[in-house]
Amino acid sequence: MTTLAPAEATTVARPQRELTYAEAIREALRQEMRRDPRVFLIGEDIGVYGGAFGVTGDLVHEFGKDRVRDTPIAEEVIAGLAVGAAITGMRPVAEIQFSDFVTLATEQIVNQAAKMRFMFGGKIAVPMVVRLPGGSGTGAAAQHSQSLEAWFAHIPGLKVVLPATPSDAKGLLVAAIRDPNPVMVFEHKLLYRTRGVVPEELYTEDLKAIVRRTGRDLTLVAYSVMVIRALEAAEQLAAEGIDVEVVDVRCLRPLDEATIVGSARRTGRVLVVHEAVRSGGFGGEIVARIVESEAFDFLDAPVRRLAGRETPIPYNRTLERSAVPQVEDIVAAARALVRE
Amino acid sequence: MTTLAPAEATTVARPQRELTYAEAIREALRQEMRRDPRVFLIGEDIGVYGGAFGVTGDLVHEFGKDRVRDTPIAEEVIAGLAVGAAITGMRPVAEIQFSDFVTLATEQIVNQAAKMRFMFGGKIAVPMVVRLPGGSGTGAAAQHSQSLEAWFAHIPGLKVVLPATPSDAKGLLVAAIRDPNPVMVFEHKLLYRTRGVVPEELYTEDLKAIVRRTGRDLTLVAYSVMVIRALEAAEQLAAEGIDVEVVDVRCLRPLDEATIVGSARRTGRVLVVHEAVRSGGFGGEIVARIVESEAFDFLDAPVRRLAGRETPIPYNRTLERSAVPQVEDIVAAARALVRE
Amino acid sequence: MEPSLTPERLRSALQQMMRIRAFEEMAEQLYMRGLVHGTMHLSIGQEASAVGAVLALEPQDYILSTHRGHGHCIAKGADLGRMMAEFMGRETGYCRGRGGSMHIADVDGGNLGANGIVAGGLPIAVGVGLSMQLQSLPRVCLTFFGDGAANEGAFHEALNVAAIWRLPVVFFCENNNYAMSMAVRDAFPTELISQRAAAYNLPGVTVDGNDLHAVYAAAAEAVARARSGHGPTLIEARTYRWRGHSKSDRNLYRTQQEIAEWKERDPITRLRARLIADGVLGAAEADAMLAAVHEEIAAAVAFAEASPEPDPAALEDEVYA
Amino acid sequence: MEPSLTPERLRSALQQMMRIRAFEEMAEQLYMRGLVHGTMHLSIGQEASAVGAVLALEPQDYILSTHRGHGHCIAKGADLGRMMAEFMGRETGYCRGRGGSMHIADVDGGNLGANGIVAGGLPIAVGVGLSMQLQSLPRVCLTFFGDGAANEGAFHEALNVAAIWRLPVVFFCENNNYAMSMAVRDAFPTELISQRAAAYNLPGVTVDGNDLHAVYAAAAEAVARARSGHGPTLIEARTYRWRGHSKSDRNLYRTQQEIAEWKERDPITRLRARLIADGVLGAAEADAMLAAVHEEIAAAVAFAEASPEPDPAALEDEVYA
Ligand SMILES: Cc1ncc(C[n+]2csc(CCOP(=O)(O)OP(=O)(O)O)c2C)c(N)n1
Ligand SMILES: Cc1ncc(C[n+]2csc(CCOP(=O)(O)OP(=O)(O)O)c2C)c(N)n1
Ligand SMILES: [Mg+2]
Ligand SMILES: [Mg+2]
Repeated sequence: MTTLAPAEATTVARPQRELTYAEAIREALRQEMRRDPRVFLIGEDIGVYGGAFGVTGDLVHEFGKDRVRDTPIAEEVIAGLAVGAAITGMRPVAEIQFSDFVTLATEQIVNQAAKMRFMFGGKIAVPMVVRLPGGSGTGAAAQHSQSLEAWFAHIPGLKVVLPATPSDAKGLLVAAIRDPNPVMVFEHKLLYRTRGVVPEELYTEDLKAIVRRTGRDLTLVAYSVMVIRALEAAEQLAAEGIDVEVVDVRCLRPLDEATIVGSARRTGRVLVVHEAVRSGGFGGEIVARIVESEAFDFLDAPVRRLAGRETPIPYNRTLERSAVPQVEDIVAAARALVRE
Repeated sequence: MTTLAPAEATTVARPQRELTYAEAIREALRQEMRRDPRVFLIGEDIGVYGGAFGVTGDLVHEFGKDRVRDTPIAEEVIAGLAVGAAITGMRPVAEIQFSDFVTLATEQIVNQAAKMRFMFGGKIAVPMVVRLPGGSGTGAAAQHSQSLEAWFAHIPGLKVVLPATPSDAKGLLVAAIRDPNPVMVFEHKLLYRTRGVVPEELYTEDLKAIVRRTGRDLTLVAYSVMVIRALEAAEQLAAEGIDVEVVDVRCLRPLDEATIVGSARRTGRVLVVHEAVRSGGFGGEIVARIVESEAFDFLDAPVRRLAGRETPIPYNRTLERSAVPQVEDIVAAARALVRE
Repeated sequence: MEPSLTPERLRSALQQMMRIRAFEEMAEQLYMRGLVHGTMHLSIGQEASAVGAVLALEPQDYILSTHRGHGHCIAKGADLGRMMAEFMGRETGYCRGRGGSMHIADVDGGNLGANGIVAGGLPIAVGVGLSMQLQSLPRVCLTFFGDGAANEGAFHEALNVAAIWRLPVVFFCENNNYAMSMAVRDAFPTELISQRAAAYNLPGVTVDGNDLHAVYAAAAEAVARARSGHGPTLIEARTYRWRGHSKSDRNLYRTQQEIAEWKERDPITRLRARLIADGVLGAAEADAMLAAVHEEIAAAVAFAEASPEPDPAALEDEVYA
Repeated sequence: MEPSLTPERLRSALQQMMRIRAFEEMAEQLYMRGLVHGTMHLSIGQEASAVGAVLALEPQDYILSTHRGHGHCIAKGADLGRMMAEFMGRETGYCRGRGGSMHIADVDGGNLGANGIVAGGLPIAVGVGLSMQLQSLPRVCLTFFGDGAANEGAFHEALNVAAIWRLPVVFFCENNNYAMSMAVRDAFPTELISQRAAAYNLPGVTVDGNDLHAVYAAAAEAVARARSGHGPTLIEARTYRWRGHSKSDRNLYRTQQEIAEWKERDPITRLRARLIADGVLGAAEADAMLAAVHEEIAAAVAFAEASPEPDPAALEDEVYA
C-alpha cells in the first residue's frame, strides 16, 4: 500500500526492484536457506498452506517438508524445538502464527532461550529466530491483534526487532538469523502487503535505529507500522510548515539510544508513537532514556507518547481503528506538541 | 527483618500487633474464607506442605482439601481453574509457586481472564486473584528470581498489586479478592519474614499509591521490596541532611498517577527504583507519566531510574546482590540526583 | 432412536441444524459483500456434532466453544438476530460488537464463549467443573475443541486434572480431519484421538460426528456420567468441514474429491431422511421448516442491519467491572 | 547381567553411584554450614536411575537434566571439582558461578543442563532430537524428568511431536512418588505413568528405578530404538528420594515409616551386594572404591574453596553471545 520514499531513496546503488514485505521475508528465508544448510523453518501451516499470511509461500516446494516443517498446534514445543536445535548446531526460524499465541511459548523463550547462555556461564549460544505476526487492523479481535513486543524487550538475553519496510523485513531478518542469540522478530500484519524497493542480493541491516526522514521541529520516534503512519503524518505536517524528523527504532533490545537521543537533541521535541497499549508499553522506556540522557537539557517541551488505548482490541471496525494511533492522531498530537 | 515505622505509625488507632508479611497474607486468606464461602485457594503444595514459602501454612486444616486445593504441576490449568471458577460464582485465589512459572500461564491470564469481560461486551466478570512470589535475593538463580510485573501492568483488564508491608499484604490482598476483576498480586520472597503492625480485623487497602515518608528534597518512587530499601536509604540520607519523600506505588495498573505526580511536583526531583530489569521495566512508565504531567515544569533535574541490571539473576551471592538495587545504591543515586 | 429423543426433540434438532447451516451461509455471503469483516470459521458440514452434543445438555448446563463456534452457539439456543448483529459489529450483538464471530458468547444461555485460542477453553472448562463441584450444583460443562486442540499442552493438563478430581466435564472433540492444513494423520501417532482417554483413565469414545443420533447417544452417556459424579469423558466426533479453514484458505492440503465425498455424508440430509423414514416428520413439513428458518435468518439480518454501531467514546468502558 | 554390561562397566557404575551419594552428602553439609546457598534438591536414594540411564548412552549422546540433577551430571562424566565450585559460586564452576546447583550444565560432556522449570527440558529435548535427525547424526537425547513433570502440558506436546516425527529421544521419568508434596497417587488417574505412552503410540515401560540392571536394560533398549530411527520411548523408573524435596521440606506429606522402607531398598547397597555375589567385585575392593570416592570429594571441595569468585564487573558479559 505504502511505498516508502525517503529512506529507500538513499540506497540508490541498489536495483529498484519492488517486493511486498511478505515477499521480502520469504526472499530472506529462501536465500539464507540456500546459503546455510543449518537454517530451517518450523511452525503451524507454513508448508503447503504457505503460512497464515502467505509469508512462507512456496518455500516447502524448494526445501522440502523437513526444512519447512509443519508442526501440530503446540507453541511451547515449537519454541522448544528451536531452542534444542539452536544449541546443537542448527539455525531454526520458528513462526508463531499470531504473536498472541506466544503467550503459550513464553516459558521456553524467556526462561530457557534467553537465559541459557548466561546461566551456563557463557558456554552455549542459542541462535534462534522467532517470527511473530502481530498488531491490529484486520478485524481479528482481542486474541489475535495484540502488540506484545514490550514483554520481550524487558528480557535480557533476547533481541527484539520490528521491521517497518520491505527492505528492512529482509535485511533485519537475515541479521536475526545470523545472530548468535535468540531474536524475536515482530512483523505487522498490516505491513505484509506494503511494497518497497528490496535489493536482490543477500544483505543484513544493523539492529540499530535509523532516521527515516530528517526534520527540525519535532521528532517522531516510532517502530513497525507506526513508522509508516509517522511518515505519512510528516508529509501532512510538512504541508502545514511543520518539519518533522522520523526515527524508526527497529530494534527495542538492544536499544540504539544514541540515534534517538541525537534526534531529540536536535529537534527538542519528541513524540513517541506505538500501537501497543500505552501503559507499560515500550514508549515509556524511550521517554525515560531521553529524559535520562543529555538531551534533557535540550528539550523544549515534555516528551510525549501516543499509543494504544487501555483496552483489548475490539472487533468492530470503528472501535478497532479508534483503539490505536492513526495518521490523523499523529498529526494532531505532533501539531499540539510543536505549539507547546 | 525490617519493622516499618513511618507509615505504620500513622495508623495509631489500630492495635499494635505485629505479624510477618507471610502471616498477614495467611490471615487475609483465613478471614476472607471464613467470611465468604466462595473464596477458595488453588496451587501447588499449598495444602499439607503449607506452601513453598509457608504462606498458606495450616489453612488446609481449617478449610479442608477442597478449599485449599493442591494441584498437579500444571500452571496453565491452575490459571484456567481460576478463570472458570470465577465466571461461575466463585472467588478463586490461585498461587503460582514462583512468579517465574507464570510464563506457563500467560495464555489463560492474558488472553482469557484479562479480555473476557471486554470481548463479551461487559457481560461477564472474572473476580480472580493470582498470587505470585517473585524477586531475587535468595540464591535461587535465573529461573526462580524474576520480577515480571511490568508484563501484566501492560495488559488492560488486569490489575497489578505489589504490597511492600505486612499490613498492605493483608489489606491489598483482601481488596484484590473482593475486586470483580482479575488481580495479579506480586509478593516479594524477601518480604515474607519482615514484620510489621497488622490490624486484626478484616480491612481493605485502596489500590492506590501511598506516601510512606514525606520529604522536601527528592522523591523516591518505589514498590515492593524497594520501598523498604528506599525507606532505609531515606534514613541514611536524612543523616546527611537530605530530606527524602518515599512514594509506595502499590498498584501498577491502574496507576495512581496523581499521588506520584503530586510528590514529583513538590520535590522537583524523582528517582524511580525497582528490582525488575531496567529496560522495559515499569519505571519507564512512571518516568513518562511524570514527564507528561504538569510536574514536568517543576522538575529541577531529570527524572532518573535505578533498577535491575540487564542480566538474568545470577546464582553467586555477590553477583546476585550486584544485579539489583541495594540500599547503598539508592543512597548514592539519590545523593547524586540532589546535587544535579 | 434413544428413549429420550422424542419426535419433538428430533424435529427441533433438525431445525437447529438447518438454522446453523442457513445462518452460516448467510454469514458467508455477508462476509463476501464486506458487511462482516475480520475472519470467519464456518462449521458447515459439522452441524450434527454441535446439535447432538448440546441436545444432551440441560438448559442450565454450560458449554465452552471454539473459533468454529457458530453451531455451538445456535445449538445452545442463542438468538440469531443478536448473533448476526455481533458479526456486523453492532451494539445489539451478543458482545456489543466487541467480540465478533470468534468470541461470541451467550453467558445467560450458558455459552461461556467461543475462543480464539486453540484449546483455550479446556482449562476454563475444568475451572467451571470445579466450581460446580464446590458449589454442589448439578450442572455439567461440555467443552468443544478441535482435533488440533488435542495436541496443545492445555488438553493434557485439563484432562488430567478433571480426571483426578472427577469433575463434571465432557471433553467433546470435533475431529474434522484437519487443523487448518495439518492433517490428523500427520499430527497424531494413533488412529483415534479418543485413545488418549486411557492415559487419564477416562472413558473415550469415537462416534460418527455426522450422525445426530450417534453423537447424542455418546454425549448423553457422558453427561449422565458427569452429572452423577463419575467424572469426565472424552468424546471424539468424526466430521468434516466443507469450507476452507477460514477465508484465506486455498484448500491446497486436501483434494476436491475428498471434499465431495464428505459432502455425500451431509448430516442434515441424513437426519432429514431418517426422520422422514422413521415417520417423525413429513417431507413437506421438512421443507416448511427450512423455509421458516430462512425467514428467521432474513429477520436476523434485518435486525442486525437496523442496529446501531457501538459508540467509540465508550471504548474503554467494559474493560473493568 | 546384560551382555554389554561388562564387569568393568558395572564396577564403574557402582563407583558413579557412590560418587553421587558422597557428593550430595557433602553438598548437603556445605549447605548446612552456609558454604553453599540458594536451594538444593538432593537425589540421594535415586542413584541407580541416573547411572543406569546414562550407562546406556554413548559419550556423544545428550542428556537434559532437572532441578534434581546432580546425579545425572555426575553420571554423564562431569568433573566433581568444577561441580562443587559451581555450588560454591566460583568462577571455576561449570557455569562460572552464574547457574548454581539448579542450572548445572556440562555442555562439552553432553549435559545440556539442569532445568529449574519442571518439564522445561522436554520441549528442548525434542528440539535436540530434531536437530540430530536433520543433521543425520546418530546421537540420542535422553531427557530426565520427574513424575510431577508428566502432568505439565509440555510433556504432552513433547511426546506427541517426538512420536509423530520418530525423533531419537528417550523420555526418562524418575517417578520418586512425589512432586514436592503431591503424591503420585493423587496426581495421576492411572496406576503407571508409563501408561501414557500408548496415547502417543510409543512403547512405555516401568522399571524398578533402584535396580541398576533393570534401568540399564530398559534404557539400552530405548536408546537402541531411538538411534536406529524408530523413535522415542517413555521409561518410568520407580524410585524414592530419601531427603526432603528441598531444604524447606518438613516431610509432612509422608511417613517416617515409608521413608525407612525405601531406605531398605538402597540402590547402592543393592548393586554392591549383587556385584559381590556375581563375583564382579570383592568387598574389600568395594570399600576401597568408596574410600577413593571420598578422597575425590574432599579434593573437589578443596578445589572449589581455592577457586576465585566471579568478578561483579563482568556481570553483564555473558548475557549475549
Ligand atoms: C494457540 C493457537 N494456535 C494457533 C491458532 C491458529 N489457528 C486457529 S484455528 C487453527 C486450527 C484449529 O484446528 P482444530 O483444533 O482442529 O479446529 P478446526 O479449525 O478444525 O475446527 C489454528 C492453527 C490459534 N488460534 N491458537
Ligand atoms: C513449572 C514449574 N512449576 C513448579 C515448580 C516448583 N517445583 C520445583 S520441583 C517441583 C516438584 C517436581 O516434582 P517432580 O517432577 O516429581 O520431580 P522431583 O522433585 O520429585 O525430582 C516443583 C513443584 C517449578 N520449578 N517449575
Ligand atoms: Mg480440526
Ligand atoms: Mg517426583
